[in-house]
Amino acid sequence: MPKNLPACTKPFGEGRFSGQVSEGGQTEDFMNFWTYLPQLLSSGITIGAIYALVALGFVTITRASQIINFAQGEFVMLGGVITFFLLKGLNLPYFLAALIAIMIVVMIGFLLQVSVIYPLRKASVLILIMATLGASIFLSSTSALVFGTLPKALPPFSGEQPLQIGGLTVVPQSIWVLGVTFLLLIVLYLLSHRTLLGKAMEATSTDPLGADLLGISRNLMVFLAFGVSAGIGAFAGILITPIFFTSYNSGTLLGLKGFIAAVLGGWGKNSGAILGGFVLGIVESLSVAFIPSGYKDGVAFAILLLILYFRPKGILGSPFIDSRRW
Amino acid sequence: MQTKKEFRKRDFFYLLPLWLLSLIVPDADDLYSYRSKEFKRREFYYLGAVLFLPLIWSDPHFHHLMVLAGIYAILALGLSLFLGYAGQISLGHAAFFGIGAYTTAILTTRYAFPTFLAFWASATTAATAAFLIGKPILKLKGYFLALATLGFAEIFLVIVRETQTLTGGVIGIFGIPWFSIAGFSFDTYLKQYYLIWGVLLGLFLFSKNLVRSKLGRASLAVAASEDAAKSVGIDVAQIKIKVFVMSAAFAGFAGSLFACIMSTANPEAFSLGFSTLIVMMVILGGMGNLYGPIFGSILLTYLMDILGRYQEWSLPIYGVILILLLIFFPDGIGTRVGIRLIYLIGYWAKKKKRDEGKL
Amino acid sequence: MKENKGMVCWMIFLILIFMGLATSAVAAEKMPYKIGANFEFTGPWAEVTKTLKMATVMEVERINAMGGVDGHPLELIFEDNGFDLGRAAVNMTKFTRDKEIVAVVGPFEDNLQATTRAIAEREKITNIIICPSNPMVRALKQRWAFNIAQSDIIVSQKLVDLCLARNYKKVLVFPAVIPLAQSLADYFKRFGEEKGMKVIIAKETHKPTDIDMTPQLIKLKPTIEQEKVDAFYACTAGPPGPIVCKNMRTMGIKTPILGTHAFGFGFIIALGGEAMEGVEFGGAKPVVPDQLDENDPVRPIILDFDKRMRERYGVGIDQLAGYAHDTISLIYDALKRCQGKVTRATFRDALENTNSLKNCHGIYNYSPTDHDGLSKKDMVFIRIEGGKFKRMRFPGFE
Amino acid sequence: MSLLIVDEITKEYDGIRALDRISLEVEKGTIKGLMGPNGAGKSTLFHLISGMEKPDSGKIYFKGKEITSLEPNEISALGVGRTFQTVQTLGNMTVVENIMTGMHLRLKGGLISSGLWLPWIKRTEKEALKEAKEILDRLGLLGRWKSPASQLPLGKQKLLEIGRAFAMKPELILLDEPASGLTPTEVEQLSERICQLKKDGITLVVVEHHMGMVMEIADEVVVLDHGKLIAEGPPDVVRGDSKMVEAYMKGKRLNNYR
Repeated sequence: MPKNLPACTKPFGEGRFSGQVSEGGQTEDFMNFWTYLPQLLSSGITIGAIYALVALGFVTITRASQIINFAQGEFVMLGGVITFFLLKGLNLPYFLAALIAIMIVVMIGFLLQVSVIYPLRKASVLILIMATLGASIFLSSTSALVFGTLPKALPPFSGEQPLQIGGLTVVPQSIWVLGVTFLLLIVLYLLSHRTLLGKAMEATSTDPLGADLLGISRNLMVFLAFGVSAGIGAFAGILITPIFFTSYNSGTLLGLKGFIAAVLGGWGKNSGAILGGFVLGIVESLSVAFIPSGYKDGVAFAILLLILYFRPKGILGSPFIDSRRW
Repeated sequence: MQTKKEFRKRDFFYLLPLWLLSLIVPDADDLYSYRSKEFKRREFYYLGAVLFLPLIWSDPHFHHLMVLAGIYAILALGLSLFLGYAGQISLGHAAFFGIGAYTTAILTTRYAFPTFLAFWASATTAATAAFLIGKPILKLKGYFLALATLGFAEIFLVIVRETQTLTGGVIGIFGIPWFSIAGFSFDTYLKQYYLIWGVLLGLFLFSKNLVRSKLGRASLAVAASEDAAKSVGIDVAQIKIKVFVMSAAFAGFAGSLFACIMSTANPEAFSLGFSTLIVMMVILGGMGNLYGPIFGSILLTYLMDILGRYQEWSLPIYGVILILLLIFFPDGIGTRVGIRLIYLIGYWAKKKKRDEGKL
Repeated sequence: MKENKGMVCWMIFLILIFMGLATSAVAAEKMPYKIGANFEFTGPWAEVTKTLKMATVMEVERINAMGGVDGHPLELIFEDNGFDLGRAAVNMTKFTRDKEIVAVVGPFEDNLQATTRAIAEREKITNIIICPSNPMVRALKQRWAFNIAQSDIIVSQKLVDLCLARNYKKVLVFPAVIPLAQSLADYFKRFGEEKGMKVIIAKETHKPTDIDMTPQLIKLKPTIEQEKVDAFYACTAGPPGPIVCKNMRTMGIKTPILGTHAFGFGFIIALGGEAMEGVEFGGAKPVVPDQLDENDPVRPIILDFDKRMRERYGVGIDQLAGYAHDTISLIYDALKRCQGKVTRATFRDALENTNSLKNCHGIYNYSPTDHDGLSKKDMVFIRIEGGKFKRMRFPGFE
Repeated sequence: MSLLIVDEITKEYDGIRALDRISLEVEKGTIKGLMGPNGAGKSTLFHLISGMEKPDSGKIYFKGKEITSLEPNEISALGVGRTFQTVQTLGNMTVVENIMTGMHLRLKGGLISSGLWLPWIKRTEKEALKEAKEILDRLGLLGRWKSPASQLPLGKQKLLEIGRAFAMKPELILLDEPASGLTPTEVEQLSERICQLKKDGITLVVVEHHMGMVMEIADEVVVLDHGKLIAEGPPDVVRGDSKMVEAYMKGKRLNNYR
């Protein structure tokens, strides 16, 4: 035997898998799975709303410039963490704290665009991916330095007591989440379809050259898009932090899930992003009923691979799918 | 006194990669020059350095770092075939690395395979996995390909964490024996150094031959323009698969060596961050030439080691450096640094002129 | 002649002064004993290592202020390993290369410890592990690696005692997918069934990154109801703990919750809010510094350390700060017992011969065969009440 | 039996008929000029022949074999080379490597064998290099055989593309606007090369706006307009055709606007 560790004599999997007890086996779970369906649905919908918001952030940027910003999840994280800091650290009122936090995160989004995306606007896809990943590393670790690495929990907007609606128990915050999400969606819809700005953004994405000829400054559009998506991200962060704790490293996974949602719904479409978000959230939480919950994170990515293989356009179809980068 | 000397030595020792860089900076058209078999003088310098440096400089820390850098370099070399030559994107190579590591770990600790056999087995397993996953996802391009490979890596991690009975779950597998060939076990850093860099040299020559052969030209053509490639009868899908499987096999080799030298395999070591690091190595070294990944990996391994001093700050600094390097050397330090610097200096000079003009 | 004599007197006087200065100067520049710290300053364990760093730095400065180890100051060298296997190993060799470093503390996380322990064994340098590695690695009985905190075995036994005291007959374990939680669950099952309890380890698991446990709990709820389990063991560490409690209370499950010793931190209560009320676990003494009984030998040490922490950093001590304090004082003690000739080997032997050393966490005893310092006596039963940690006593158990 | 037969082929892009039941035949060893204003469907026809797109109806035969549903690389494997409207030299390679890429199908060597650089690989590569240099010599590019292809001027890049297609030893080469954006002298050289290719017994189909050139080199000319075939025959016959002149002049005007 070399001077290294001697080979492990202990059999593997000793413990929780060998010592498996059959109580609460799959069959029973399955039988009373239907009784808990509403509960699962409600938690799925709550998470789905968040995924939808994150996905919206991705889509907003993509519509203005065909870039995927892998630092999107960090905006969510920053939204929650900064609000917590303002609320607990500086004792500002809730509303004000949230407002200031959103503004700060929007500023960060602008900074990101100016400092990273603009210099690399002509770079290849790979470089952009790596640059945004680097940005996300920087943002998350910096927030760990500034605000500490402990997970943060904001007080809910109204009331701690879970409501009893029929069989299922719902935290009031999740109702808040749904309501505000839909409000935000309406605003965004108006922004992108009713205002000149939104139309201009769309124009830059679909036909950059034409947009230039029309005198629309592409860089300005991308700049604004980053601000908007950062704002959406921060908003999502503030919404979820009361229910699920936000810690400095919770951004990455949320970002990926949101991205998957956007692809699932139809890449580059607001409606697609929302649909994808809810579908992903619900499927994820329902899937736990059928497979061991350890595989929960795998589910999202499995869905991703399937959708990419069988229907890259997503559920609602995508305007960009035939473009050069995809 | 003692401490002072230590200090000076250490600093010189961190300057080493820069010195190597100054040695390697190739002339601009070196990137494109007809890929011939003749070695240039520079290349013999490298070989000499690789052979004799550890002997001149018998410092365990240096050896250990170079061993690590060598392992990463094998992985990055394979990835650069896929990234730089075939022009595709993969954020999932950590998974193939992990597959290699786990194959070796399981075979050696549970079935008492000789490590040498496990070494080949790992490459085979990784290549097979690459073939199976590559068939469906390689029809994607750009962002979606990146995302799909990333998803594959995540799924791999989940599976590893969950199949306790085989992989030991999050606890992982311990006590993997040293790499040994016919009873000769590589149990010191020096021996490991020569093992790793020997393997690297072999694989390097292999890929050097490959890129100047039919297949290499075909993959370059795929990277340049798929239509043109098709128009001369190149089967694009097949070329992509071949290169992907190839790079996965490299990753398998690297993973096997990693498992043997770290004596353990656990899921945390094969996360997204690791994939990012490897891709950064390829990019920084410079895509589309084979020295790039090697120097990139040496550079980043040293960078990581230096950053260790800065405790909490190491990660933010890493992020900033990463972004700055991408902005200023988007096509690699190794390949274009000379041109880049000249350009910058020229720019500054012009700026100066302009200011004078204004005055 | 006179002036000559005077000259001689002056000369002698000056020489004496010079010698005095020289000696004092020599005393000042004795070689420091260096201690390498190989921590995860970045990555998921950053908060933990922050506490460790604060406490260790404070302790080392105190010892140096007291004149160090017979004149030799202690010096800490921190290296970040970024929760990366390769970097942890390289840091280890970096430390071994520096001849003045007598011991390396950390890394903190289980997955990195196997490698560093192997290196320590090879390079003959003491590696002090703050949180003990999982049993598979500890089973190797490595001579150069020492564990500070209670091993999973002791913690599980303590929890089993708690169950017996509370007379819980049936316990459902909900393990996290982290090495610590897994070995804890295994041992809890083993000892619990020795004591005639019924321990059910759930198939459902959760990751440290999970933000919502409702689905898992929904699948567990029928088991809880049908089996009528007496207690629910949230076998986890970090944020998932409060999340589990919150979700359970939200779903209206009233079963009493048992926690691991990793529940003994302020932020757990801060996160969980009133959902944490009534959670019980077996923790270490620094969790309840003010509730130790008067004759407890470690009470003064804890209170003093707590005071100093509050003065310096404005935060009270927790278990990790305690471990850091104990690490430094163990090293200090061992170095003192080396009587001047400190090499890595002598230091290792001195550390192995530590016996009945009073510290924050209790009384440490090492021996060449046993590198686990603490014992079950050094733990207490703790209950969360009114957002505070309350110590519980059970006659017969403690 | 003619080399290439396009039979009643139709292609629609959401409602607009790019090609409307076009059929034409290309005899072996001739040069077919394909003319017409923009949007006449010339390039579409090329895409269909080279398999980049699939027709809605109709069939294409090459050497009597139906190639309608084949993949592009399979079609070129049968011996159909082509160049592109927007020149697509492989910029990340040297000039000589571009030519050698053209020989891809004729060289042997698998992944492992070429990695280990086994003797036969060595031999084939050496021969390939020699042959590639000969081709470059004929194109007059031998002087810069080692320089990156992306650094050549446009005219030379077009020549290089033709050389790459020629290196396949195809029987049919489709030239898509070879003369666009070239100086008159370059156009002269180009038409010389093309005539040389014809002498080598290679059949060519040339899409061109540059009327003079087509009239000079082509044996037969086909004129398309809005997806319809409006004139066919030897150049001098077609030159007189009124429909063609009218359509083509319109096309030219349209050109000026673009």
